[in-house]
Order: sequence, then structure tokens, then C-alpha cells
Amino acid sequence: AADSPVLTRIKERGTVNMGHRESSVPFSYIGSDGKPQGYSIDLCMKFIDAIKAETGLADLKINYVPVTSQTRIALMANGTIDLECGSTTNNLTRQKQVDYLPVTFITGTKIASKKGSGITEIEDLDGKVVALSLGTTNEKAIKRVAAEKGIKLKTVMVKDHPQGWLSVETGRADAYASDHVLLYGLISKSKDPSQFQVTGRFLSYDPYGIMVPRNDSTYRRLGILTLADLMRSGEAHKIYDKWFNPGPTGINMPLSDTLKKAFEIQALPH
Amino acid sequence: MFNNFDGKVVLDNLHFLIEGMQTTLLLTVVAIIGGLLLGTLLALARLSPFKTLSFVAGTYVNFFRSMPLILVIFWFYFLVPHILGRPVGGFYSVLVAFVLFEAAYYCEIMRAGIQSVRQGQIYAGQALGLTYQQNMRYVVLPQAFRNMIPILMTQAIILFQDTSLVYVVGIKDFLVSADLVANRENRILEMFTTVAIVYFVICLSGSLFIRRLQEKFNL
Amino acid sequence: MNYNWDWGVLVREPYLEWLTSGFTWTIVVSLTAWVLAFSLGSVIGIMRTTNSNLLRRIATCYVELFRNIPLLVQMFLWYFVFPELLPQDAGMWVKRGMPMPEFTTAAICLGLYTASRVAEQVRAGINSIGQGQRNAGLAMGLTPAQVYRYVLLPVAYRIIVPPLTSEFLTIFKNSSVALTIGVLETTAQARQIEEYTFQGFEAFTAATVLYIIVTSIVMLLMRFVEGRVSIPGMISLGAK
Amino acid sequence: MIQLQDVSKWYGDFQVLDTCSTAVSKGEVVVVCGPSGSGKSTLIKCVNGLEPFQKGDITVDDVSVGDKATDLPKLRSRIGMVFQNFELFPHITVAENIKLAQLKVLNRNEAEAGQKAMQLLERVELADQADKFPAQLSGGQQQRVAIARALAMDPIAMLFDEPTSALDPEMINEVLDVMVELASDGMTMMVVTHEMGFARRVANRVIFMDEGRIEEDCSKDEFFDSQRGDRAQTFLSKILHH
Amino acid sequence: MIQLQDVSKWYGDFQVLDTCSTAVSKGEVVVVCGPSGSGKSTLIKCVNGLEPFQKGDITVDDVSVGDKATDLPKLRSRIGMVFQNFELFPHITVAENIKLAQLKVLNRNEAEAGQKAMQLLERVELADQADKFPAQLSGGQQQRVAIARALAMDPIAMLFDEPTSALDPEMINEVLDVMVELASDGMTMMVVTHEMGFARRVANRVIFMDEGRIEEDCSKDEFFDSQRGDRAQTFLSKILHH
Ligand SMILES: Nc1ncnc2c1ncn2[C@@H]1O[C@H](COP(=O)(O)OP(=O)(O)OP(=O)(O)O)[C@@H](O)[C@H]1O
Ligand SMILES: Nc1ncnc2c1ncn2[C@@H]1O[C@H](COP(=O)(O)OP(=O)(O)OP(=O)(O)O)[C@@H](O)[C@H]1O
Ligand SMILES: [Mg+2]
Ligand SMILES: [Mg+2]
Repeated sequence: AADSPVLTRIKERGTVNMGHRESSVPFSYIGSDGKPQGYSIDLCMKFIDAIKAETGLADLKINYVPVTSQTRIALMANGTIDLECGSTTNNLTRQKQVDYLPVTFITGTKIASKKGSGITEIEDLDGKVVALSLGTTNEKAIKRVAAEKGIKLKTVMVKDHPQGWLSVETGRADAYASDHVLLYGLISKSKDPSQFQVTGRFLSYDPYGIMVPRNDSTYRRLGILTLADLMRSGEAHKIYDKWFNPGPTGINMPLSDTLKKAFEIQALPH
Repeated sequence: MFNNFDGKVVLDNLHFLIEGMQTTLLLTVVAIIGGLLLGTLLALARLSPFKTLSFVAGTYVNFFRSMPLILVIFWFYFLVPHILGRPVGGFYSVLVAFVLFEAAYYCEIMRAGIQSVRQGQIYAGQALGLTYQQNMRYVVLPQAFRNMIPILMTQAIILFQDTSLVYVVGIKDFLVSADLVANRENRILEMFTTVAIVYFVICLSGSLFIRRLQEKFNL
Repeated sequence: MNYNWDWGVLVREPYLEWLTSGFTWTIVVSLTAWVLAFSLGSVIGIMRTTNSNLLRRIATCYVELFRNIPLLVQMFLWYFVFPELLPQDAGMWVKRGMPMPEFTTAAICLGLYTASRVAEQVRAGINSIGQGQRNAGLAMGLTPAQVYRYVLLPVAYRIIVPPLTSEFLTIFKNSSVALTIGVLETTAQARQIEEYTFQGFEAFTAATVLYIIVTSIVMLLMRFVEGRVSIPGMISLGAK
Repeated sequence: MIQLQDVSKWYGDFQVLDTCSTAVSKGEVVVVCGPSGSGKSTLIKCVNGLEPFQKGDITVDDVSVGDKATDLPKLRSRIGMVFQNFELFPHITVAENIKLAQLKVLNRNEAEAGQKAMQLLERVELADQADKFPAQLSGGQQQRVAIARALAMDPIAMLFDEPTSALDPEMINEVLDVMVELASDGMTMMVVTHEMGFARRVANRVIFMDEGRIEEDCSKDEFFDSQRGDRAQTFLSKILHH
Repeated sequence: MIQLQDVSKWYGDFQVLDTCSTAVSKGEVVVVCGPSGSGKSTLIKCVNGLEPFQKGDITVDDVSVGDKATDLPKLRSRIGMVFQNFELFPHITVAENIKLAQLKVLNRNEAEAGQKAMQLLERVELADQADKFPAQLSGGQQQRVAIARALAMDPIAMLFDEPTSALDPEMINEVLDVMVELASDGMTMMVVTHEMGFARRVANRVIFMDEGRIEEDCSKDEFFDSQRGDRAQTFLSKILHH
């Protein structure tokens, strides 16, 4: 571990700083016990187990650092957090500042709206109000497509998913555009889920990955190895089912074929 | 929507809110102490006969007083880890931001306090043969501090309110905790109303207390 | 600290445009809120100095209410809670019908909040003039309203130029709180640039410089105004 | 002209005026004296309704001051008042100070008001200061302007509240001289002052107050010549012997 | 005991004191008078170095005040000073006001200082007020405490800057009485005042200042009896005739 700055600092501190989201259901959110939980958190715990083994720190402590869409990259780049367990899209721009572990989930931008609002595709949003979460890939995707197609949108900028969702629920916006899985999560938690729908084609391709600091291949390899093992052994599938099929929030999303393939492809041999 | 106001959600999550309030109070108290210490040094520097020193202190004060607190919070949230070269929790970054920011305001309060002591009092002390230090120690500072107490305390209340701005970087203070509960339980009306009432009650009691104190000691 | 400096980001599109638009919003929000804060604050401040118990009490309640809740919380109350308390149609209008809902909400909230602070300054200004001037005016046969119009207010407003300037700067800085309800003003844009380019230092520096420039200009302007309205032998209340 | 009947006034529990009765007839000059806090200022402010009182009544030219229906501004416009601290309006010039109420209360036109102002400034020997601001004048000059301002309303009576006690000693006489002249012109005056020299020269009557009560109310000669009550005597001895 | 030689002082361009020379010998009482702004307060503050001066020299008991090497605090501790606005320390009691400098400057012990304080309070007839705060006393009482505070240092001379001009008329005498007693006890005193009655009774010499210059400096009798210079005469006539 001597050639890994991240492992070295973790060893020195005896603590690992884990970035997590507070309301990315069911990937990473604060449960009613006040602790972070979710699909990404479970996967990260396996990684942390591996770190424990690698560093020989049996009593390695976890320091939970809440992050938002706006702060996560900066906090990773400046070394505040050692890994980010949320619902972060892996893209090439971001790879200028951070690195990623293998893809753990695949989603894309879709639109959630009230049933009966007549909205199915982005084209239907012409002249309507759409809520967008500041600094997300979804915001960029929607704005790009709208610009390409000459669709005139009114936008409401929100800080996070619940705020975006609230704007739809309270009628401030007609639709909220986000990763489709998060939209299902939001709907499942609303007061009357049957009122809402997720519709349209994928407006972007968003593969999620656990973020790790850049320029530390030893540390990153440890993470890849952990995840490859989980995917090969089928443990990753079990964890997936625990959160999505149907999952504690009743989200009910069986493992898709694409993700199943992705698990297979990423289950690299030793 | 208030006809189905659900007070139970507040009670159910009370421990969570209390934890948030503890963070808020911790932040407030540490920022007050740090801000006061640094602010006093700055005030002495500003009043010192050394031109460079008072210029540097003056620039510091004007710089921070020109910036929105939110921007300062952002700055330090990202800057502190970079400067230290190692990660620190967001809480500490924010703490640094508050101490440095508040120091600029406390500096001005301290300065005004010292200058509020009438020239005649300084003459009177000198005329009795007190040395400069003795005059400061026994005549000027006790009065300055007495004159400042209400403003210092008012500033403390403002600071207490200002800590809510850590919301923008997600430090789990009182407001953010309430926000989390609001999102999780989908009870945004109840939670924000509660937050407003709690802040109001605390701050109003504070201001009333200050006013009582002022009347009592005829400040 | 491994950081790739790139100051060019500030003059590259669309980031330059973002900054410009953010700065414009900052100015527009501040000015709108200021007009509200100044007029309402003056009324409330004057009410606090009148002889009528009722008016005084109403004004005191206003000041205490708006002063003792954090601005950010007030922002949320106006944005999230207030529309839900209205009848359905009115609520809908507040949320989407009125022009630029986020901006309007932010400006009104900021204006109402700052009005309580302006009121305190106006009151302090009037009270600093003292009972004597009021009595002198009344003794000449001026009505109470005339005493305010010709005697108290002209002096009070001159006296409080510095604290009012400082209140204006506060409103200007506080306009950044509007970002929490989605108004993309200077600070928000700086952050968005940081999001898109990861060049946070450059973006925040740009924002800081913008704020400092405006503050300096306002201070200069205040000295000018203070010089113009000053009266021989009169001193103003020191800025806080 | 001015009648006070059993006037009593309280600040909360504290009684400032205790059944004060007196009368000032046309052309009379009455000096009010007494220790600090005895209620002199309060009494004189009650006369033109600047301070409300709870009991008794005051009439000025047969108009009741205490009556809710009375048009107080109108009443006040007919009584001139001069204060200890001059209370000129600092933001307008000397001439504008004298014109303000003429324009706004008496609705005189600009020319008329201006002419009156200049005329009165000449009378107090300050015609050359018309365009200065109050703060640019000495205390004595300010007080003379204040008297001119009150006279501009053509008052039927004048009230003075310690008009010389905020002045530097060398300026007291210039103000007293103006007041003496006014008195000899037949103006009805109520003057709170400790200037016993002035009282001796022009007062018709002297009122001595203590703890809110009018303890003595008699002609000047009686006041200075005969043996007054204990308190008045102690007070007089205190202020006369230095 | 106190010697001033050609003392000049400027505030920026404005000359407040213009080559002032005089001397006060042991046991002498000198009254300083003159119009407002003539530099009286400044002059007296120069004597114990509260105000620096640019030219000339002042010596007290043969110690030069202007000399940089002089231990000013020590010098000042030997000269008592009383101010127009009393300047008692508002945050400590009357007794503590009197003890403070005894403890901190003269290093007397608590008992000694306390005893001295009580003794002086008795002398100014305020022994029963020892534990009150200054704000709870009347102006006259405060000024008497201020005198006691200065006396507690066993000064070789006392300076007074208009000690009675902030007082209500009926309190002036109680302060003057204390000062008269001091003078008759042989204290060396420099007193800025307009109380000409006081000057007549106890002054040995009177200094008249105008525009920063000492215009007259002569014995009391000369000052009051003979024809003084124009300005002094005008001034005297102004302050004496009311
Ligand atoms: N607004 C007030 N509230 C309470 N008490 C007051 C108020 N104004 C005056 N007083 C009290 O009323 C009493 C009489 O006051 P007033 O000013 O009439 O006295 P005065 O005889 O004019 O004294 P002075 O010579 O000091 O001017 C004083 O004891 C004073 O403290
Ligand atoms: N700090 C200062 N800066 C500039 N000018 C000053 C200052 N202090 C006093 N002066 C001016 O110096 C002159 C003399 O002041 P000083 O206080 O000695 O007068 P004084 O004779 O004591 O007057 P008074 O009778 O009003 O007390 C005045 O014109 C005053 O305005
Ligand atoms: Mg009075
Ligand atoms: Mg003086």
C-alpha cells in the first residue's frame, strides 16, 4: 500500500471518509435511523472491507460525509472524501478530475409527470415548466436536446431530487427530469404513487459508478477487484435484488438485461 | 394543506432535530469565541499606531464585509482542504469560514466599543496618574466592554441565524436535519414551519433578554 | 495541491454569459428588494415613532417577526409553504402564474426581511433627533404629519445615509440567498461554472471581484450623496 | 389670557404636577423658578398642549387645551415658544426657519413670509445671518433666531423654557436684552428661568415650584422683599449667592 | 510651583495657544476666564501634559512637562484635576472611584485607601453615598466626589476646568463651597471658571484669555477695580450684568 496515497492516508487516520448522498433513493439515502443506506452504500461497504484487509486496520472507522450533486466532485478532487457512494454518472469530463470503479447501474434521463398531464416525450414539454437539478447530467441532457429540437422550456432550478419532485407534486413544475431509476424512487415515496408516471425515451445514457480519487491506481484496482469478485460470484445480483426487487421502498425494478451483461463483462478474471 | 398539518412527524423525528440543533449551537458558539478572539486582535491592530498593521487589518475587514456569507462558505468549503493538503470534514471548513467572516464584524464592534469611551474619561484616568496600560485595563476596557455587550449579543443572535446558511453545503445543522426529515416523510410544510417557529422563539427570547439587560444596566 | 489553473474559462462562452447573467440577476434582485425594503421600512420605522399605541405595536410586531427568523428560512417559507396556504388558484398563480415566480418570491422575501432592518434605522434616525425638535415644530402650530414631513424626516434621512448604505450592501450580499430557491444569481452561476468546468477557484474569484467592485462603487456613491445632503454642523449616525 | 385650574399630571405612578392653578393676564410677564425636576418645563409644555395632563384644565384665550375637540395645532400657532436648546431646524437656513410655519400653517405667501422674516431678523440684529445654517451661528444668535421664529406667527403670548441656560455666559445678555424689549412692548410672557436679574427687571409675578406644586405665586416685589416660605428661601439663597 | 513659558499649540493649522506665559506660586489661587473657545481648557490641560504642546515649556515643581524623558503619569499623580463633566468612572462605586488610583498608582493598601476615601467623602459631606454608583448621584454630588478623588492623591496643586458649568444653578454653591474651603486651606489652584463671585472671594490672580493669548494677568483687585483692556472689559460686562 506504500505506493497508494489514499491507502496511506486512510492508514494514518484510521478512518475512511465516505461521501454519501442524503436522498438518492435507493442508492444512497438517510434511513429513519439517521444512517446512510442503500445499494451503493452496500457495495461500498464491501470495498471498505477490502480496504480493512489491505491496510490491516481491523477497527477502521467510517466517517460519513454528506455530499450533494454540486459538492461531490470538488470534495473528491480536493481529497475530503476517499470514495463517493451515491448515484453519480461516470462520464469523460468528470474523469478529468476523478476516477470511477466499474459500472454498477445503468439508467438515463427520463421525465416524471402527473398522470393525465399529456406529457410523454420531451417534445410535449414545449411551453411547459420543467424542474431540473442544478449541476446534474440530466440538466445538461435536457437543455441539449431542447436546444437541438428548438423546444422552448421554462425551467425551475432545484437543489436536489426531493426539491425537484416537490415542484411536480405541488404543481410548480409540470415535470421533473432525472435518471429514470431515481424518478421511480421518488414516485414510490410520494403520498399517492398512482398519480404519477415516468415516461419517454432515454434522453441520455447514464452509467453509475462509485467515484474514487484520481491518480491512485493501486487503490482503484482494489475497488475494481472487489466489485469484479461480487459480480462474478453473483453477490452483486443479490445486493441488487435487496434494493430493487422489490426493495424496501417498493421500487420493483428487476435486473435489466443491459446491467446483467455489464456485470458479466466487468467480472474480470484474476 | 394546513388542515392536515401533522405535528406527529415533528415529535417522531425529535432526536434527529435535536442533533441538528446541537450542530447549529456548536457552530454558533465556536464561531463566536473564535470570531471574538480574532476580532479583538484585529480591532487592536486597526487602532494601533503602526500604519501597516492597521492597513492590513482594515483591508481584511473590508474584504470580508464586501462578500456574501454564502460565497465565503463556498470558498472555504473547497479551499480549506486544498490549503491543508489533507481532507477535513465539511464542518471544520465551514467553521473556519464563520470564524474568519465573523471576526471582521466583531472587529468593528470592538473598535466602536473602545472608541465609545469618552475622551474625558481617558483624560480623567491620565490625570490621576494611571499609565496607558492601567488606564486601558481599569478605565477604558471595562466601559468599552460594558457598552459593547448588547451589540455583541445581538451579533451572536445574527450569527445564530446565519449558521442556517451552511444548508448550501449540506452540513447537518438544524435546518438541514429538518429538510431531510421533510423530504423523507414528505412533510415539508410541517417541518419548515417548525423550523421557523423554533428560530423565532430562540431569537426573540434572545433579543428580549438583551433589551432587559440594557434597561437594567442602563446601557 | 494539484490544480489546473485556467483563467481563460472566465471569458469563454457560455461561462462569460453565465457570469454576466448571474450578475444582472444579483443587481435586479437587490434593487427590486431595496425599493420594497426602503418604502415599507420607512413606513414601519415612522410608525414606531408615532404616538399611536396601535401603530407602534403593529410595527414592533413586524420588526420582531422578520428580524428573528433566518433569511434562508423565510425564503423557504415564502417559496414552499406560503403558496400552499393560499386557495388553490391563488397558490397556483404564485407558483407559476406570476411573472418569474422564483425571482419575484426572492425579491419580495428579501425586501420584507430588509424592511425590518431599514425600519430600525429610520426609527433610530428619528429618535436621534430628539423630542425637542418635534416639540418645536408642534409649538409653531404644525400638525404632527407636517412635523414629520418638514422637520423630522428631512433630518432623519440625512443622518442615516451611512447605515442605510450599509443596509443596501447587506441586501446586495443577501441576494445570494436567492440561489436556494433557484434564482441563478452571481454566486449560483459561479458554482455552476465550477460544476461544469471544475474550475472553482477561477469562478469564485470572479464572483468575489464582482461583489467587491459593487461594494466599492456604492461606498463611493454614499460619500458623494452624504456630501451633497450634508448640513453644516450635522453629523450622521456611524455605519454599523 | 392663560388660565390653569388644578392641573395634575402623572408619568406612570410619578406625579409631576400636583393641582397647579394660576392665571396670566394680557401683557403680564410671569417668571417660573424652582429646583431641577420640580416640573417647570412640564408645566409650561402643558400650556400649549405639548404635554397632555390628566386632571384639571388649561384655557388659553378661553379655548380649553385639554378638550379633545380643540384644534391644538391652531391653538399652538397663536402661542410662541422658545426652548432651552433653541431647537432651530438644522437642515434649513435661518430665514427658512422663520418662514416655514408662516408658509405651512398661516398660508402666507413666500414674499410676505420672507419680508416678515427679514423684519424680525433685523429686530434681533441678525439680518446679515439670514442665509446661514443654524449650526453656523453661536448659541446666543441661535436663540435670538428662535425668538424671531416664534414672533413670526404674531403670537398672543410667548412661553420660554430656560432660554439662557444652555448659553455660554457671555451670550446670556444678548438674549435677555431681546426678551426685556419684548416685555416692554407689552407681550404676555411665561418664562422659566433662574436669571433673577431678569425677573427683578421685568417680571410682574414670580411663581416658585417645588415637587410639582406651585409653592409661591405672588408679585415680584413680594417675592424678593418679603420672607417667603422655607423652600423658596433656601432655593433663592442657593441661586443668588454665587 | 507652576511655570509656563511661551507655550504655543496648534491643531493642524489652527493656533489654540499663542506664546502663553504665567506662573502660579505655592498657595496661590489663579482664576482663568475668557470667552468660549479662547483656549482656557487647552491651557489647563497642557499643565499636566494631557494635551501636548509644540513650543515653549511648562514646569511643575521644577519638572518639565514637555520633556520626553519626564515620567508623565508620576507627574500627573501629584496634580489633581477636576473636569466640567465630572468624569467619574461610571462602572465602579463612588468609594472605588476614590480608591482606584491610590491602589494602582500610589500602591497604598486597601485599608489605607479605603480610610482615606471615607475621610475625604466626609469632608465633601457625602460619606453616606460611598457605595452608590456615580449615575445615582446629582451633578453637584458627582462633582464633589470628583474633587475628593483628586484630593485622595495628596496633590501639590489642583486644576479645575469649569467645575460648575454643567451644574443646575442650585447645585453650584455646594461645589464652590468645597473649593473655597480648599483655597483657604492653602491649596495651590488654577481654576477655569466664569463664577466671578468665586474669583472675588478667593482668587489671588485672574488671567483673561482671548483667541489663545493671555490678554490680562494681574491681581484680583487690579482686575476688578481698574480699567482693563477693551476685550476683557466687554467680556466682564457681558458676564456680570445678568
Ligand atoms: N417622559 C418622562 N417620563 C417620566 N418622567 C419624566 C418624563 N419627563 C420628565 N419626567 C420627570 O418629571 C419631573 C419634572 O420634569 P421637568 O422637566 O418638568 O422638570 P424641570 O423643573 O423643568 O427641571 P429642569 O430644571 O431640570 O429642567 C422630573 O422629575 C423628571 O424626571
Ligand atoms: N481636538 C481638537 N481639534 C481641533 N480643534 C480643537 C480641538 N480641541 C479644541 N479645539 C479648538 O481649540 C480652541 C480652544 O478650545 P478650548 O476647549 O481650550 O476652549 P475654551 O476656552 O475651554 O472654551 P469653552 O469655554 O467653550 O470650554 C477652540 O476653538 C476649539 O474649537
Ligand atoms: Mg426643564
Ligand atoms: Mg473649556
